[in-house]
Amino acid sequence: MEKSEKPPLERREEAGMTVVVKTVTRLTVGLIFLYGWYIVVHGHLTPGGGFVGGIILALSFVHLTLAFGRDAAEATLPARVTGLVEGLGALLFVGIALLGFLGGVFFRNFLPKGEPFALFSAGIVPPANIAICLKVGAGLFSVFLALVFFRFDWERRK
Amino acid sequence: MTQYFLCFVLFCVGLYGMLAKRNLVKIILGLVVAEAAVNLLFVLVAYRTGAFAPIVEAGGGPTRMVDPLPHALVLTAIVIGLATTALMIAIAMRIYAHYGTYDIEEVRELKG
Amino acid sequence: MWHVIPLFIALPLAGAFLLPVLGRGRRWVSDGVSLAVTVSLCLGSFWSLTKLQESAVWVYTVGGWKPPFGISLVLDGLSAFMLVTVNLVAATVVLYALRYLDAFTGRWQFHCLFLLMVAGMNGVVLTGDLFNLFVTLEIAAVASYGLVAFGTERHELEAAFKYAVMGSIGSLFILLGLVLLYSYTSTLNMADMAAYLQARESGSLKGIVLGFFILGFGLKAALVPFHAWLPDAHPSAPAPISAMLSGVLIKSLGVYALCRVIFCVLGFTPAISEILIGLGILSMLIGVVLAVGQWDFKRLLAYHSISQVGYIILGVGLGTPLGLAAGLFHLFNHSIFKSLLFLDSGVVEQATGTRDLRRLGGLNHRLPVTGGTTLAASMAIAGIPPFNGFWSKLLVILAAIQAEHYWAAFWAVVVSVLTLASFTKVLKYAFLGDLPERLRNVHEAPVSMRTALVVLALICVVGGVLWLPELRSWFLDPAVGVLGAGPAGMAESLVRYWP
Amino acid sequence: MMVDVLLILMIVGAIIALEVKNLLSAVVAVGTVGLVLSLVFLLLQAPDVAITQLAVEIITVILLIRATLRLELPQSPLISRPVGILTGLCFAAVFLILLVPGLKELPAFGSPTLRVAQTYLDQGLADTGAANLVASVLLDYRAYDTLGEATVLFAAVIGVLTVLRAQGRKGKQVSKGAEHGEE
Repeated sequence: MEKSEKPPLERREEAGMTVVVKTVTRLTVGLIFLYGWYIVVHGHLTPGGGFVGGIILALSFVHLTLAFGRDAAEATLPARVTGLVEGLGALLFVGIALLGFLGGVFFRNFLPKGEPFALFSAGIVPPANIAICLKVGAGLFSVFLALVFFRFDWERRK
Repeated sequence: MTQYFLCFVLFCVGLYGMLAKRNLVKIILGLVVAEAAVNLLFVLVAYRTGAFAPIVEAGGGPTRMVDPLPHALVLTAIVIGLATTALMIAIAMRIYAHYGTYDIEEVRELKG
Repeated sequence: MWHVIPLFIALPLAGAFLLPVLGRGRRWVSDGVSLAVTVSLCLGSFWSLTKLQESAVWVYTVGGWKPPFGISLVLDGLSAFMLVTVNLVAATVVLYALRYLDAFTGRWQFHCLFLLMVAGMNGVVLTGDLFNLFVTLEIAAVASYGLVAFGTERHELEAAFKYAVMGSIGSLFILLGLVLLYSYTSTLNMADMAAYLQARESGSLKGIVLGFFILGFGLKAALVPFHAWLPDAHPSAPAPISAMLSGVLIKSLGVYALCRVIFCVLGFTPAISEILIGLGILSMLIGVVLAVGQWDFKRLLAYHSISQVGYIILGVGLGTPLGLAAGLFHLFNHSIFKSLLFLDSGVVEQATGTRDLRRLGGLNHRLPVTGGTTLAASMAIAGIPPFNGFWSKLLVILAAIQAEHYWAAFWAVVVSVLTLASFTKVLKYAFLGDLPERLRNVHEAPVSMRTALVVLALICVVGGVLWLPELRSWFLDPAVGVLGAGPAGMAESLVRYWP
Repeated sequence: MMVDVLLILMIVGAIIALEVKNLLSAVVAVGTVGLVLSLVFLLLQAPDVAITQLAVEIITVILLIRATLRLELPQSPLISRPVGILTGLCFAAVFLILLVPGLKELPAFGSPTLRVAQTYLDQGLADTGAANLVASVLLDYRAYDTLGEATVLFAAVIGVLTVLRAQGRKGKQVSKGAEHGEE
């Protein structure tokens, strides 16, 4: 995939927003990412789940990209990796569905249920949540990347 | 009854935005509003007076709960709405790249 | 046998999810996966037809939950019939698309979206749950929005946007009808809902829900008042996609879903019959009247799709056993010859670079196979005796006469004559006559594309045989039995289900 | 009562969003409609749906802002034809009047008939082990729905990548506005 030509040198260092935003982002991105994972992992105990967690994870990367510009985003999560993660998340979820055949029926909840309010309970619900989170997060981030870094002609000439 | 009626009014506003507006982005906004209205109708149907959220507490909390099924359906419908909206935004931006305008009438004339 | 039913959806989904991981750069991976999945689905659908002889309804509960609580996949006469139609056309279209895509970039994206569309259609056809019908319908619809805009040219993007807007409005109305039905019956399983609705006599709510569903599924099936998007979307899509759209997508998402909801859930009443017959006649007339004046080959075919769907809706709307059988028979025939016509137009467009009939001529000399298959398909759509289109149109007309709808039969004959006129124009301008100078070095399509064309053309020629008694009892009668039985037959699947 | 007030607020916000001329303020108005909707979901005891609506609203507004920001939009007033508004209004009026008798037959607001859902409430924890009953319905009772729905999002993502790729047909010059080639 050939790179779009680099913006001219004097525009380089102001890629992304001002220093104030960058320092604040350095503090908050980690928290948002952690919060996203909390929502996913506790999907079957508290409100939330694979979809919301995935979107929050995607938003943490969007936050990073808006603050530090495209190159920082490419460094942390290159476009090829998002495509791969999305495909893997999807395959994991279909895999869980097909593994249900072991338990006799398509999508059977074949894992042990565990005692009610523990973290590792409810059979296939947590792994399915994680699979969905990977897929939704990577998918939405690649949509964001494709849409935001879609240069109209006149923007390129500036 | 009035909540259902207001919800359908919101749906009509969204539908009006999709059919009568000429700007592509306004059509997408109409879609977002119409889908919000339908999702709201789902949750309105599920509401039960004096009931609580469908989460079972460890200490045996309240047992009169709201209907969980429409909530699961709304979660699905919301994400489907997001998917359609993202795709339409992508197409609209690509149309803007070709025609230089978001106005659907001009797009039709330029199409030739 | 039981595990085959969910594979109809799980297999194309797994194939589609595999492609972004493996198929990115490698051409043979995306071609191989796509061809393997569609051909195996086609064989599986024929095999499922044979299974129907053992027991009329196979209900597979996903996740092992009893029917009203979980989602159940129902394989009965109607869904097996639709499975065969969808997967047969899908397999031939993939065979055709392998070499057609040489002119396009993003090959793995095409195959990925194509497999998702097939998975969505199989999901719609097999599901026994109303909300699941909406979700799988959305899969097929969203995948087809992306495919219509596959060439990223100006007119394709504009057509794709209009198609997406009308498709979303259709889906919203289906969702509204679904909410009202859930609030009233408090269940989503079609069989449970049918039993509940039969027990209660509800006046205006059933009418409103029927109106929403006719609006929503009518938009998907491009019936006349809501057909505006089709003449733009189908011609601008790449040829294999417009073959799939006109051939099976508007039928499985629109006509099948409408029949399943009206006949099996809400119950068929004379009032509905009048509405459907009216819509059918309207679609037939307006579709063909607009088609006669067209000079763009694919746009002409798109208008004819609207008029042929009118035939199907007229046949099914009559409600009599002969009418149902004629409507479904025409649905199968139309999928075959309409997708063949669109594939031929793809060959013509790639060979000559234009779709305008006035600038074509004498292509029979340079494109013999394409010319021959187009002749077969044109004769079939126009209803010339030996071809399959003739039998199904004749049966629709006979059913209309038998049900005393003489005006409907009269308009059906008039539309058939106009269709014949329109297709003689196509043959005269495009294939017969002398070859203009600039088309001198036009070369025939590659072998794989020609085999796909010949396969569909053979079915067109031999299709009439499906009406013979023993073949009919094997292919059409189970489907007609499902529609005839209506809500009572559907409720029976609540009792017999697997695990 | 509170729900009705917020509903009217949403309707007003939606009308503003559609009628205001500047696209960016229209997008912001739709953002408020979505956030108030999230509040309404909270009032209707639906926390899962509220947090999902909030997150989806944020990402929708981000994408919409990208579509309207920094673009030279013609300042010509995009007023739609007055006759369009009139026909729209009377269609809406007819549609709503026809609807009222049907809505009366539905169970009253606040007292749903819980035939199927009652078993989800009673045996949800026992059957699936998940305390969050919505998650148990979403990922165990009706897991096939969620598979379908995750596929819809997957199809949309692949669709966006397809529509935005640089060159649709080989041999044609790079069509305008393309950013980076992708094969």
